[in-house]
Amino acid sequence: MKQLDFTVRSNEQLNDQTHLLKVAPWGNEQLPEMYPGQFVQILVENAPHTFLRRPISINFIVPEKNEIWLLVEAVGEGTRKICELRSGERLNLLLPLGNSFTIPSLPGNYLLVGGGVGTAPLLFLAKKLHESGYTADFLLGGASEKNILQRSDFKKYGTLYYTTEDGSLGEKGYVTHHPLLQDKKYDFIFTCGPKPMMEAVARYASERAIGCEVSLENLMACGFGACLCCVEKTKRGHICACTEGPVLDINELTWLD
Amino acid sequence: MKQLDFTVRSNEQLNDQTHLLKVAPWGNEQLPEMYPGQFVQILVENAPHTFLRRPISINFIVPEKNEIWLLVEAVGEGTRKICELRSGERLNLLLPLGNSFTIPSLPGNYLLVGGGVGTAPLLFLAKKLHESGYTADFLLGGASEKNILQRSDFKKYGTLYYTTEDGSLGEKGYVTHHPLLQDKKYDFIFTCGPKPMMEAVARYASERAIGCEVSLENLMACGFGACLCCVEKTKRGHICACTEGPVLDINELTWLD
Amino acid sequence: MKLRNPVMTASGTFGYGTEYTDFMDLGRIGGIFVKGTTLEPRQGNDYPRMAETPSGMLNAVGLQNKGVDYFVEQIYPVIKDYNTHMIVNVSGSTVEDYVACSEKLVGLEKIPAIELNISCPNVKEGGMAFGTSCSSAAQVTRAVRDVFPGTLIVKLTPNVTDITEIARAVEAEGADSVSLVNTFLGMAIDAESRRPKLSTVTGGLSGPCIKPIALRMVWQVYHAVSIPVIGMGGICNWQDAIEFILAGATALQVGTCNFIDPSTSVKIVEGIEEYLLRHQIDSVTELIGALEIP
Amino acid sequence: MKLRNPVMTASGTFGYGTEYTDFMDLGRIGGIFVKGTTLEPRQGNDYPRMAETPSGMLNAVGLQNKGVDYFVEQIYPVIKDYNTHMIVNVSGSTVEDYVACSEKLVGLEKIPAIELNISCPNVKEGGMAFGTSCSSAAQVTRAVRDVFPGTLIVKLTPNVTDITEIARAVEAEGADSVSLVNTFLGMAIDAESRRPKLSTVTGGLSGPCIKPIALRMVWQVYHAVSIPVIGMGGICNWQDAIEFILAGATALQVGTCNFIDPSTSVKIVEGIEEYLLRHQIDSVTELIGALEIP
Ligand SMILES: Cc1cc2nc3c(=O)[nH]c(=O)nc-3n(C[C@H](O)[C@H](O)[C@H](O)COP(=O)(O)OP(=O)(O)OC[C@H]3O[C@@H](n4cnc5c(N)ncnc54)[C@H](O)[C@@H]3O)c2cc1C
Ligand SMILES: Cc1cc2nc3c(=O)[nH]c(=O)nc-3n(C[C@H](O)[C@H](O)[C@H](O)COP(=O)(O)OP(=O)(O)OC[C@H]3O[C@@H](n4cnc5c(N)ncnc54)[C@H](O)[C@@H]3O)c2cc1C
Ligand SMILES: Cc1cc2nc3c(=O)[nH]c(=O)nc-3n(C[C@H](O)[C@H](O)[C@H](O)COP(=O)(O)O)c2cc1C
Ligand SMILES: Cc1cc2nc3c(=O)[nH]c(=O)nc-3n(C[C@H](O)[C@H](O)[C@H](O)COP(=O)(O)O)c2cc1C
Ligand code: FES
Ligand code: FES
Repeated sequence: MKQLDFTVRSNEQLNDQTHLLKVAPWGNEQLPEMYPGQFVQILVENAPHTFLRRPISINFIVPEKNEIWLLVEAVGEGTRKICELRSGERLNLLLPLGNSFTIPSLPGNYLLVGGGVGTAPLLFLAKKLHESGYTADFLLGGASEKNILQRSDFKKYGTLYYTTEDGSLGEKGYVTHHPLLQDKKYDFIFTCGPKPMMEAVARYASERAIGCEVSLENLMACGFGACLCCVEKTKRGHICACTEGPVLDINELTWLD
Repeated sequence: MKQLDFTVRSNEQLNDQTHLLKVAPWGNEQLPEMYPGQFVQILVENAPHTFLRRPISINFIVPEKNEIWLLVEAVGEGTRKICELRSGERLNLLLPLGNSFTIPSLPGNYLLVGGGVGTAPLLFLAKKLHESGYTADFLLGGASEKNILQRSDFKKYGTLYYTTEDGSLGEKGYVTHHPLLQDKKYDFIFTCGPKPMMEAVARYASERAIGCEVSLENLMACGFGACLCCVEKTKRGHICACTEGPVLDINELTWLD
Repeated sequence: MKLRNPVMTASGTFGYGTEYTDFMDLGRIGGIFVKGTTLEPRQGNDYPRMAETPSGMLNAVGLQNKGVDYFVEQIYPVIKDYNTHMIVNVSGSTVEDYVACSEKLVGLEKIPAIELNISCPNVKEGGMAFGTSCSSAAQVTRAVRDVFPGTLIVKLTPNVTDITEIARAVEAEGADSVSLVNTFLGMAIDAESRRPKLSTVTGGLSGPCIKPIALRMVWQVYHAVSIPVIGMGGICNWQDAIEFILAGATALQVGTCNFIDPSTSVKIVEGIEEYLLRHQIDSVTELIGALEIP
Repeated sequence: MKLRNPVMTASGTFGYGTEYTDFMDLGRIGGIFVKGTTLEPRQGNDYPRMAETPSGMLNAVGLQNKGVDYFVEQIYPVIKDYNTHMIVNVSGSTVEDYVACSEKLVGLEKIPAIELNISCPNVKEGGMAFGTSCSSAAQVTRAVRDVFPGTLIVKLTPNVTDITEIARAVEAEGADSVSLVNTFLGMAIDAESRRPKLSTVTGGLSGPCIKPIALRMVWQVYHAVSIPVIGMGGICNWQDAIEFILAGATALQVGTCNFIDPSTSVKIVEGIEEYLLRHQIDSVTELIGALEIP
């Protein structure tokens, strides 16, 4: 873990609410080693109502450019201020935080299910799986076509499937209604998105005894294990979503009990 | 008094710390009538440590352009944020607030003494005196040449004299050491600037029985008479610097007691 | 006393209403709690009386006012025609002060209520001291109750271990309502000059910084008494207002935030109206104390 | 107990120090108050445990910890080599709990002091209740004093009418120092869902929002007792630290602000050093209680 200043290299608006920020260390320090599922804590400046840092997943890494991507949806003041950052501006991060998705040790049928901006950590995961020589399917869901982000990036690493609530892209409905889930047998599922979606995916996986990891978005104060505010109730008691998570195996969770 | 949104037409940096903002009503509403010595209360946005509005004098009015000038020195977060405003940005003002300098009813020898950014309300006063057909002298003091602001503007309305602490412009020393004060007999003095300067000017005026008005910069919470925080102890008790001031006749003050 | 709506303005932050007429329509709000009024005129404390703090401010005004006689003779005639409820905030140093001051307000047709300020932290001789013990709070309430027939609101201080105790004590002595909270006793220092920022060293803390504590106290008092609770402490927008109502406030007072946006109270009235529409709630009274605890 | 410098970190905000080693050099600060430790392991409260508030936060952690035995066996061996003072914050629900827990810490060479937390607002069975009455505060202090020979610091709650009273009571029973303040009991509501933001409804308020009140209490307690006062409540930078020292704090604890900048405490150490140089003051002890009241 480090506390480092970054410079915004670019800030691209992907839809009404969501921006992709590409950032690199301000002083060109070497980026620490990072794994998919990990996140950063952003210090939000000029935001009178944002007292604490804001956790944002590591969306992607470009090691050659010493660059991190952050995919941020503006839902409140903190994320709005992050989305308003301009190229050349500075931001202070703690990183990398949390555990990471488990990269399988054998080839198999892997599925990544993301909803809305919950696809953020999955792009980095997709790349790592690809680098490990695995092929994966990506099932991305959202309210509408414009909410399914970074499709061309995902395409490089596997096959894409979509659902949208309004039917504007792919199947109409929720991700768990996609025929893919009936047609194909997966060995492991990774998921991140709104809690109801992750619950549905977890239930699907659990019923079929498919291994599954979810990425939690519990409220956090510190992000590095000091405050004990972000706890998730698991079968082995309260664990910190920021250090022992955000990625958890669904067998640890009590969601389905 | 009104609460109005304004748009920043221009923001010119005059020295390291001081900016001149020219602002006009956002919706092109007609500016209310305003008098020299009055001030505005600025809502400072994006400033986590600036809870209250910030009082700033009306530096100048250009009625033809429906425009107000604000001369702002960045001394803390609030004024720094104001100085960082860009053309086209919005700011919310309460205005006009406070009483005003007394425009004399007869011609005479008038002197305006300003220190640092305390010259702000004097430019508007200079113009009004000039419009009333009076000539005035302006004695402007500052740490160094770069702190003596808006000289070409003042020049239009009277004769300028300077003092600087480092001698880089005009006489070296404080305003009250300027030979002008020994050489010429004034009928009335208007002054605004750091409190020690105003006290020295008040003492000078009082000793010579010259009428004198000072403009106070008491700490304010509301700026329009509601909180009673900005009081000045006067010979007739506590008065509100924001409604019964900021301009006070030195005979009311207890400074020299 | 029936209110047009639950949004009122807090004593000491809204002058006599007059200061706000340029910025808003007083007829849009439920009522105005006018400045702290005492039997005798008071010069208040020395300057400086104010310090900005994180999300709030300290004040040490010290009940500057021209006394109740001046109020009755000079101010009442002006404000009595305002199209909203005018409530006088009464302060004092002795029980006799409170009683004498309240008596002078009896019979002023347009003053339907008074608010007994037993919680001002800024005057040495009393104020807050009354509000920090059940017995003195009860005593002053009873004494005023005996002379004031109108609606009697008692304003509580948050600077106590158990505010419900005080609330119950004043309820028992005939208070028609309690309002809370007054300011928290606080302090600010200038590190460079090594001096206090207030002439009085300590002062009263108000603004959004105190909201979480004020909200908790309103919730506790709501569950402890059966008279209506008037909530305040850092209310700046309709969300804050709804939160206080859910916690148990029948009505609200907007204080410090009036300084930042003088039309805050009217914006809150509008925000509550929209909230009710959006949630299809007929009356705001349905929300009082309606916090859902899962 | 002699400190390298007056800057320490507050219990429950700094884990066991381990969490911060990546961000700062623990050897630069005066000491670390480790997590609230209880006799038995505690799961703490349900999620959600946190709500952001204006310039602060509410927490309802509820003393989650693995118990004092686990501390002694598993954690102590790791942290005993840290190059700073490690102080254990002891909590409990009964006097016997406090005593039994404290006894287990006797003789741990690298634990020079314990801090009795009689002020946690987040556990039903006790904690804060001890800190809100002089007699129970005195009783638990005495009982622990009898078994713990090291430095005994008692941590006071601000949720009281008169904190000096409690401070004097624990001083009389042998406390070597008092630390203040713990969190203020507060509450947050989500207006849209009409639910409390914390699983426990109420929680503890901390951060810069409480600084003015905490500073006032430190100043009052400094004038009421003769043992050293450890000040805290919203300290985020060296200015805040100097203010607490001027108000009477011999040492400080940095809490919530560690979350925002994990190196806050070291930056404060450096800021104080520069302040002393700039003002040509030999030792920070000259500033303790040195507030100049004009
Ligand atoms: C490990 C982790 C990784 C995350 N990764 C991303 C990411 O890559 N991209 C992204 O856009 N967002 C991500 N989030 C969510 C993001 O942190 C929140 O949206 C953000 O903190 C909201 O801050 P705000 O000031 O904009 O909104 P606020 O004004 O604080 O809140 C706005 C609304 O969002 C809700 N909210 C706030 N924080 C959270 C949260 N943590 N989870 C769920 N709801 C919340 C609030 O209750 C409120 O209703 C992540 C969260 C976690 C814990
Ligand atoms: C009626 C009036 C008219 C003013 N006109 C102007 C003007 O035209 N141009 C201009 O640049 N400034 C003017 N000021 C001063 C200006 O309001 C303050 O400099 C400003 O409020 C400081 O805010 P800040 O957030 O930048 O600084 P802060 O961080 O709040 O304070 C920085 C430092 O400035 C001191 N300070 C803050 N407010 C005042 C004040 N009102 N008087 C003296 N010291 C203060 C603080 O004690 C602190 O030491 C005026 C003040 C008043 C009352
Ligand atoms: C400048 C100022 C003056 C005040 N004067 C009084 C007063 O005279 N009487 C009183 O009962 N309360 C007084 N108060 C307290 C407020 O009425 C209110 O209880 C408190 O500020 C909390 O609400 P807020 O956080 O919305 O401001 C004053 C508050 C401020 C800020
Ligand atoms: C998340 C959190 C957990 C805390 N846990 C404890 C604790 O276990 N024991 C204790 O005495 N104080 C605890 N506190 C209180 C702090 O030690 C400190 O007294 C308080 O937060 C005020 O300081 P601050 O405003 O600098 O945070 C906790 C505070 C927070 C924010
Ligand atoms: S957010 Fe602080 S421990 Fe996880
Ligand atoms: S600043 Fe509020 S009365 Fe003058």
